[in-house]
Amino acid sequence: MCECNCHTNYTLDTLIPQVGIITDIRQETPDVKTFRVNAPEGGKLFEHMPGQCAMVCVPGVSEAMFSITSSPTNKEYQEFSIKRCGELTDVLHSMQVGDEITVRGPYGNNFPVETELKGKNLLFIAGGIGLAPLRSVINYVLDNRENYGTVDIVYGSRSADDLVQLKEIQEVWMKAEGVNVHLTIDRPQDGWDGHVGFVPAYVKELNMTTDKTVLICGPPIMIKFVLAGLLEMGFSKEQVYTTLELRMKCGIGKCGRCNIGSKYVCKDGPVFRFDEIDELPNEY
Amino acid sequence: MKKIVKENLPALFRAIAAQQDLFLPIKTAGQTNFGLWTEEAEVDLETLKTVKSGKDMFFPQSETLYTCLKDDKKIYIKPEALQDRNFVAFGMKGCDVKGLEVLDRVFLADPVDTFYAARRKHGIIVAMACNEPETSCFCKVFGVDCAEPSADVAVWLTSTALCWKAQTEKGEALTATLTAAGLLEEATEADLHHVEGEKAVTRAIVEKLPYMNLSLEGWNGEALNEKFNSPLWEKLYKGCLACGTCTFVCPTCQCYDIKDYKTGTGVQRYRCWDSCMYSDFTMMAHGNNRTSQMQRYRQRFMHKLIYFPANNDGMYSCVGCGRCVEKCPSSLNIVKVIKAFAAEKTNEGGAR
Amino acid sequence: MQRLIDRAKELLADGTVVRVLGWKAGDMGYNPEPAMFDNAAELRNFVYDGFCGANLSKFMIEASKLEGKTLVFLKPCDTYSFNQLIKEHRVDRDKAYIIGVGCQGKLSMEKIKSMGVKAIESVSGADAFDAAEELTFETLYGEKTVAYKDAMLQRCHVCKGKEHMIYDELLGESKDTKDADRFAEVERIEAMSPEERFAFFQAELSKCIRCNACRNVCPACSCRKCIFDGTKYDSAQKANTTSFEEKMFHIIRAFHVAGRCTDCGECSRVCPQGIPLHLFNRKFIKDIETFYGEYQAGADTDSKGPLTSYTFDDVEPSIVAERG
Amino acid sequence: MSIEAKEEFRPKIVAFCCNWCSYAGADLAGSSRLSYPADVKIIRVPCSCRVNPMFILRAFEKGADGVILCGCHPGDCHYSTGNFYARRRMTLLFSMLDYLGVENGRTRVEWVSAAEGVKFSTTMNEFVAKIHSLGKNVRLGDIRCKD
Repeated sequence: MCECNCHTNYTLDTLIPQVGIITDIRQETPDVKTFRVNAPEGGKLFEHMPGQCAMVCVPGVSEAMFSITSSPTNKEYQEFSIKRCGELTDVLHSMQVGDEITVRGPYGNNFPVETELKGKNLLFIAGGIGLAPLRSVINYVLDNRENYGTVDIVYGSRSADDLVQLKEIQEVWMKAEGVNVHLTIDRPQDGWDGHVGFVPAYVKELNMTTDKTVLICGPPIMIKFVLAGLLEMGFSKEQVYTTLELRMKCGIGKCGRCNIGSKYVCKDGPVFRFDEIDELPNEY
Repeated sequence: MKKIVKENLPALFRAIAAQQDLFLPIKTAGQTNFGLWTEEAEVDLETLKTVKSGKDMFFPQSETLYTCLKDDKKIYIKPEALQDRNFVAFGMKGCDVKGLEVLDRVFLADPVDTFYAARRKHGIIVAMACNEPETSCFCKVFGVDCAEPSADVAVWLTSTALCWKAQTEKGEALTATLTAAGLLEEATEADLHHVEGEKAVTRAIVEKLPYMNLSLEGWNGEALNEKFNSPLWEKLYKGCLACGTCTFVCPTCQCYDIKDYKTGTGVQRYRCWDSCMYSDFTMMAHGNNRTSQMQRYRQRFMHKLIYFPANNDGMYSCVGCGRCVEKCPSSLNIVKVIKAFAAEKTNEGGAR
Repeated sequence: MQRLIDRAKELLADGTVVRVLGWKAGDMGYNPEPAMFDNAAELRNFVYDGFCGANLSKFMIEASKLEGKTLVFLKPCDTYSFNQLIKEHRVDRDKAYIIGVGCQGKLSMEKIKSMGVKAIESVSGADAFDAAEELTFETLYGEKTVAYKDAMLQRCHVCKGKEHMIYDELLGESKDTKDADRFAEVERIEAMSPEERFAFFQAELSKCIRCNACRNVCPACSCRKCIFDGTKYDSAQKANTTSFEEKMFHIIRAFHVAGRCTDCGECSRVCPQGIPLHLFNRKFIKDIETFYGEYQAGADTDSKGPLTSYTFDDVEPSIVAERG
Repeated sequence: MSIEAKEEFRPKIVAFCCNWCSYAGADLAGSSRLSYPADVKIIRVPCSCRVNPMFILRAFEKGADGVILCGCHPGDCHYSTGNFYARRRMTLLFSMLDYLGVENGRTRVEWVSAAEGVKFSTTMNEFVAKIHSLGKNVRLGDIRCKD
C-alpha cells in the first residue's frame, strides 16, 4: 500500500508502534490465552527485561499495557498471557494465528535480575493471571541458574482449570534443580490432590525462612494479605517486590494518567519494592 | 533594538507569513486565541491573555500520530510527518513562554517526544511584553518578568511602534531577514527610552497585583504526604464541576489521551489533550484508582505544586498566568488552594 | 445577606437541616464559589450577591445521597431546574429545605471585562437585595463605572420572572430584569440565509475546546454516564477535532436536553470561549412551542415532557422543508 | 489516493427502515422488480423510534449525503406509539439542522407500509434526485473522513 519512504529519514517517535504477527495461541484457561508474537519478517520485535511491559493494540479497537510473559532468554519470540476482561481483550481472544496487531515497547523498569536479585534465594508468589510477569523472571532465573540461590514458587488460582502455564510448570519448573513449586487452589475440586486454600494462608503454612527475596504478583487483595503475612513471618519490606497496574496510555511517563505521587507507574514502575510503595500516596 | 511603526504591522505579518507560517492572537467570534495569520484574520494584540495559552502551537489539542491501513490481515503503519517548516509564534506572553519551559521538561525528557521536539525546533517565538497586567496575574511568583519576556525575540508595543529585540540566534536570523526586507529599522534613543518607561510602569503595576506575594512555602517534595492527606481538599473541591476548563486553558497542563478514529479507509491514531479532572481519566478494565472528584481535584494541584517540582529540580508546573483564575466556572483555582493551605498553617500556629 | 446567614444558622441549630449549600466568598469580591457549609462557624464565609450566578440545583443530586436534609438557596430561575430534577427522580425533595432567595439579576464578569473594566480590586453596587443602578469598580487603572443592567448575564435580560416554582420559604426581594424577548436572538438567526447561519454557527462552534463545562454545569445533563464519555462510539471522544464539536457534540447535547432544558442559561455563563450555547436550547424551546404548544420545563413536577408525549395530529417533519 | 477522473456525483444515501413496515415495503419493491438507485443503503431498525438523532448525524459525519427515515404510518406502529415519538424527534432535529444552515432536504421522514412497494421505490427515487441536486454533503461531514 504505502510505498513512500517519507518517514524513514528521522527516528520514529516512541508512540509509533511496530506491527507484530501472532504466530501461536495457547488456550491456558477458559479465559486466558497466551499469544506468541513475532515481527512479520520473523524474529523478535524488540529486546526486553523481565517485568517490562508493552502496549498491545488492535487498530480501531483499543490499546492496553500487558506484561511480557516470555523470558528475554527466549531469542525467538515474545509472549503475552492475556485474560479476557474487556473490549480489547475480547477482540484479541477472537484472533487467530496469522493475524496482525501492533505492539510498542518495551516500557517501564524491570525486576532487578542483574543487580539486587543476583545471588539471592528467590520466592515467587503469584495468584491467577499474576503469574504472567513473574513467569518471565522465573524462566530468566532458570536459564541463568548459576546466578541465583534457591527458588520457591507459590502459585494459586481459583481452581485447577485456572492455573496458567500449567504444562510448563509441570514439565519444566517442577523438574528443574533447586526449584520447589507449591501449587494451591481456592476450593477443593475432583481430581486435585494438591493443596487447597488461599495463597496468603499457604505462604504462611509453608513457613518460609526469611533469607529470601520475594516477588509478588496477583490481585490487589492477595498482595495485601501476602505482604501482611510476610511481615509477620519476619520479612522486611525491602525484601519484597511487586508490580503495579494502572491505566496507562503513553507508556513513557508523559501522558499523566498513571502518575502517583512523583512517580509514573509506566516509566518508574511497574516494578516497585514495597518500601518504595510506602512512600507513594495511597492512590493505587 | 529594532522597531517598526504600528501602521506597518500588517506588512510585517505579511512578510513573515510569506517565508513561514505565522501564528498570532486572532479574534474569532469575540474571543482571542492563537491562530494562523491570513489577510482576512482579525489580529488582536490588545487582549492581554488569549483564552488558550500558546501551548497548542507546539502541543496541539489534537494531532494525528499515524494512520493504520489494513489489507486483509496485514497492517501498514504510516507515521505522520514531523513539522519540518519553520513557523513564528508571535505575541506569546512571558507566562506562555515559561509554560513551554515546563512542557520541555516533560516532552524533551528521555524518550523525546519527536512531534513536540520538531515543533520546538522549527518554532521561532516572538514574545510580547505585557502592559496593564490583570489582577489575576501572578507570574512574578514563578520568576517571570512579564515586562521583558525571554524568547527568541522580545517585542514591546508602544503607542506608536513595535520595538523588537532579538535574544537568540534564531531571533537574530529572523531579525536579519526582516531588516533586509526593509521592514525593521533601527530604534531611536526615544524609542529605547519609551520601552524602558513601559517596562518600569508594568513592573510597578506587577508589584501592586493582589497575588504578587503568594507564598509557595511548604510546597515541595518533602510535604507530599502532609499535603496529600490534608482534610482541606474535602472542603476545597466541593464546587468543582469536573470540567476540563482549567486544564485546557493552562499553559503547562500536558496530560494527553491517545485514541483511534475510523475514517472509513483506515484508522487514525491521534492524541488529544486530556484532563485529570475527567472521571474516565484513570478508568481501566479492572477499576479506577481515583474514584472521587476530590481525588481528581487533589491530583491536579499536587501534580503542579508537589510532584512536578520533586521531579524537576523544584520547577513548579504553574507559571502564574491566571487563566484558571479567570475561567473556572465555579471560581476555583490554584491561588485559592495555595491560600487555603497557608491560612490553615496560620490558624494552626495561632492555636498553639 | 446577613438575613440568609442568620436563617441558615437557625435552621442548623434547630436541626431542620444538617448542612447548607450556598456560595462562599472568594478572595476577590467577584469570584464566589458554590460551597457546602457543615456548621454555623463556616457560614462566616457565606456570601450572596450579584456574582452568585451559579445554579445550585445540580449540586443537590449529590446532596440527596447524603444523610439528613440540606438547606439550599435557589434563585427563581434555579427552582425550575430543581423541579425538573425532581421530575426526573434525580433529587430527593425530602432531603432539601429550599429557601427561595430574591434575585435582582446576576452579573457576568465576561461582559464587565468586555466593557473595558480590568484589573478589578474591589466592586460595589452588587448587593443581592439592593442592587445599585450602577456598579463601581476600583481597579489598578482607576475607577470605572458600569450600568448594572449592562453587566447582567444574557439570561437575566430574558428573565422568566420573580416567582419561585418551589420553596419552603422565601427571603429577599427580587427585581424585574427582563428587557428583551426570549426568542429575539433565535429569530434574528432564523431570518438569515442558510449560508449566513452556517457561517455564524461554524465561527461560534469552532471556538469550542471541548472542556465539557457546559455539559457538567447543566442541570439537565444529569446522566450518570454521558454518551460522549463512552468508549464504544469512536466519535464520542474528548478530542477537539473541530468538526466533531461543530457537527455533533453541541447538536446532540442540545437535543438530549430538549424538552427538559429550563433555559437556565448556565451553559452560556460557563463557556470559557463565550459560545452562546443558549441559542441551541432556545431554538428547541421555540420549536416545541410552535409545534406542540406552550411548555416550560421545570414549571411543575408532574407534566409530561414534549418529547415523551405525542398527539395523533402532530406536524410532520416535512414542515421544516415546507416552511422554507 | 488515485488520480481522480471527473466522475459523476453519486450520492450516498442511508435509509433507516423499520423492520415491520418499511423494510417489508423495500422487500416488496425488490420482489416486484421496482427499481430504486443502488446508492441507497438500507439499515434495518426495530422501529423508527429506535433511530437516535446521533445515528443521523453520524451517518453524515461518515460521509452520507442524505439520510431518510422510513417507518409505519402513524397509528400503525407495531409497538403502537413508537413512530409518534420518532415524528416529534425528527421534526425537532430537522428544524435544528435547518437552523444550523444545513441544506434543507438532506433529511427526510417517510411513512411506508409493508404493502407500499411502489411508494418505497418512488420515494427513494425522488430522494436520490433531490440529494443529487443538492450535491455533496459538505456541511455535516467530518474532515477526517475525506480521503
